[in-house]
Amino acid sequence: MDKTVATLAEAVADISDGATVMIGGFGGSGAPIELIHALIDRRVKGLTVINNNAGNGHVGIASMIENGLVAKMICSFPRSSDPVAFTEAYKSGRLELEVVPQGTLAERIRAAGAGIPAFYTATSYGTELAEGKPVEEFDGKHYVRERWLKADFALIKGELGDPMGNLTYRMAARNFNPIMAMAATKTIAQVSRIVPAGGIDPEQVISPGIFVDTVVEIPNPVQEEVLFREGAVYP
Amino acid sequence: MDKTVATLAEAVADISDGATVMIGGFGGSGAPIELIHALIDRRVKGLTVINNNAGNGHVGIASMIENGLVAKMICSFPRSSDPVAFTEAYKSGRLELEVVPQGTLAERIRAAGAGIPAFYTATSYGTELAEGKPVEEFDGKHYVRERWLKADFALIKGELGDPMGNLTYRMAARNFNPIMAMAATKTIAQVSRIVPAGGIDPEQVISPGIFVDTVVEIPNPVQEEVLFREGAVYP
Amino acid sequence: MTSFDDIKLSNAQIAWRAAQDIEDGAYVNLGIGFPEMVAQYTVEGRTPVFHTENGVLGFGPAPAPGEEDWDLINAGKKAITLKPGAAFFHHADSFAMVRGGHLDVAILGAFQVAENGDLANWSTGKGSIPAVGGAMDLVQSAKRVAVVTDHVTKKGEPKLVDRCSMPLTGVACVTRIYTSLAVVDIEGGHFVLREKLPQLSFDDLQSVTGGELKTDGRIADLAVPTL
Amino acid sequence: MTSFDDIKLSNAQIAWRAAQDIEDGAYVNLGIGFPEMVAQYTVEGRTPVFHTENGVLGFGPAPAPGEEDWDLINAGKKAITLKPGAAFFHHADSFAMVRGGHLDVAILGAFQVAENGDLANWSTGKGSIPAVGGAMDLVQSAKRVAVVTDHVTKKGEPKLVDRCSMPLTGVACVTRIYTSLAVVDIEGGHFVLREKLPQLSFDDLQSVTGGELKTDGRIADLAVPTL
Repeated sequence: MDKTVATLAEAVADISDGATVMIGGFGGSGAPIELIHALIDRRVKGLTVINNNAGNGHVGIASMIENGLVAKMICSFPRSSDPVAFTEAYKSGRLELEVVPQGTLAERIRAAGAGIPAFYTATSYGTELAEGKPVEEFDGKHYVRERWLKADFALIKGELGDPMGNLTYRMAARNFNPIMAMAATKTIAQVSRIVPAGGIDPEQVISPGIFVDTVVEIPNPVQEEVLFREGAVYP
Repeated sequence: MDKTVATLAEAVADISDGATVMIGGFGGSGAPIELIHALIDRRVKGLTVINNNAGNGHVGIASMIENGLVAKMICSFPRSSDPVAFTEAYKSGRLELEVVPQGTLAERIRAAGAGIPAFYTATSYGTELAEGKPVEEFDGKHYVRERWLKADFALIKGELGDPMGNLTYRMAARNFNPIMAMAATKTIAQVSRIVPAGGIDPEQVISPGIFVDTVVEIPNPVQEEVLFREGAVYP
Repeated sequence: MTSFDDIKLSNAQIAWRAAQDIEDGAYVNLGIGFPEMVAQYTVEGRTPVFHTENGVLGFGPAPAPGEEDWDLINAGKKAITLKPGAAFFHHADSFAMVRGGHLDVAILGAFQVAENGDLANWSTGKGSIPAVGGAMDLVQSAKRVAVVTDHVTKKGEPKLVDRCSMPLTGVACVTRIYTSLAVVDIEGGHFVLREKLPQLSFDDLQSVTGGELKTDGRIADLAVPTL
Repeated sequence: MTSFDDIKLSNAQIAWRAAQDIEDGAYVNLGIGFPEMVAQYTVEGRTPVFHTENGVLGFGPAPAPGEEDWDLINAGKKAITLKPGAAFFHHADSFAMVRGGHLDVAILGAFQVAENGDLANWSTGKGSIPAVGGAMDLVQSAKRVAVVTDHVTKKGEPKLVDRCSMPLTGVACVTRIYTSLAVVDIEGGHFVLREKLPQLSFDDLQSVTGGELKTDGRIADLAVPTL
């Protein structure tokens, strides 16, 4: 079994117009910036993008929005230190927004990966984000029913990867990456280093390979936060 | 912060008659046998015990049943190579049984830990284990609604532990232990070794300390399977 | 009614036949007992990845006697070994793999399989001690659910039936049955005979099958090596 | 209506007061911005454990400038450090901690808090870009939900109100409010004044509070150090 591919272009080659794409990361940490930029190079359109945020500055998801790839964002927090790309597209009506509480977003993604079409949560009960959703009482407390959230593709960032697709992550860059890996039809991971099968201690695998379809090695990946602070613009 | 205690007796001192107790392990692997035996020493009664199985031979959970501690078992698979303790108690009517599909059992426990009072699963749809449960159709497929499963106590077995309650596990002995840790009001862990805070790499913590209340060190714990093969009887 | 005991395949041979359909790189869960034998007949050059409910992906065969580590077992509580690239995970993650539809194949045993794909394999009904394990999870969610079984019970009664009389494990879930006499698919609510032992006539096979066997015209010989 | 700008506590002083109520060993989530300051005033001898939504338990203060690692940040995207015994986990596990009721205390900012405990802190209403983050998760599930806030808005309007006019973050969730003028509990659907700046009369405080302030007879002085 060998899930590795040699180039970023190969890694994202299947993603086409109108796809739903989960993108790992929380702000810049864990954002698969090289995969995102490779996707921008393909100039696909009409994507639904699922991420905690909605981009910062003019790189990564912000650049996807500026370059017209994104029709809809599903996120918890579209604000950032420089949200101009999102804000302009949203205010002009070019970009649809679905705001989801962060924990509900995480749980909807995990539910998709775990075969749970719907679950109940106390989060958002009594708020406008629960409008139109079924409410049920359990043990005297009210809960809102939420649906799973699936994607055609997940672009994620790991630290180590092996040919079986097993992954580790680096510190808080883990965040949404492992659960998005579970929830997409095809999961594409960039990793800092590919090791042989057995090169990751089975105790330390965070994403077992069953959740990962493609692995591409990007040694010394750039950090979105650093690009942003340099004022970088992509492409 | 120091969640360690010196003795098994201290570790289980709060567990009293009628408590609901989750016990980690799958068969013998990951079974906190020293904690179980310490609980037997307390001679509490009327427990509801949640475990994948229902004991083997005359040690561990089988011994709890033989010694009259258990009023109800919630498990997926009460068969074992020597299920005599369970079988006799069940057939005599002294022991109530709730059989839950293994994945539903795991998910109900995880749901309790994650604040999800109910969720839908395809598992058991159309079977007698779904009788009386609400059924709903999502995207053309039928699902059964299941409730969370909480406990007063969880007895679990880890490999390394620290004073903050962070835990690692050993190979497939992980199984139900981390999710039971999340689902109980008080989680009591036996570990092979207590290390200082910081002695477990933050990347390798499997159960973060927030889920663990008490840690007791049992160097060289006995393996239930070995006890069973020796024909051991407790007490 | 005969059970064709003299010509029927051994369990090893049934397992061998089932193994031929497991693709390279497939993620596979094998039920406790007889289905576990399928792993022994993995086709040369293919590397399926075996999953066990208790939290291991990528395990290998049993260790040599005396080498067992009882923290490293499969769902049948038998000692196993690890292959390179294995991973451990907890039970909720393990069943996320199962229930999230990530397994390519689950192969289970059966008491009865009905022509609509219903499976009964967990409880013989009232009086017995019920024990379901992970079967109900596997049958509802694996991409392909297959059964390995004797074609008839020890008493010679059909195990392929028009409707299960025993408590169900799952509804309309099985798509292929590897028996001691035949390979039968379930399509559109019918048994479709794909392969049969060449010594048997179609009528012979129908006589020990509880539902109607259909064909789409091509019935191959069920040919397996001596094992 | 006066805002008592000349005597009111600074944000640091409000944070200090909130920190006094955090018990040793408590698991605590502090909202982005002002609430984060509470960590700076941790009471000597107590070691609360701080949780951040993005998957870290047991983090410490910001590193020295230039020492940032941008894979190690908090929910506000600020660089942090680790304390011994820290742990990383993914987002679903992180919110299992939140939503499963494992956090002892969540401290958030507020636009408005109502006397029934309703909180509005995520959206100013139509026209603004909505951004909720983890606030709705935290307020419904932490064992204790507290607010740190100025007692009134910049325009001098009450932030403690009889009923929130802005979109809710959660219903009946807040139990204590640390303001620039007072400490107010929410009990039985009412504001109960616990502490106030000694320079203020009860009527002064009521005049800048949008709901009725009740007392149970004992009102302590809100005493904080110069910071």
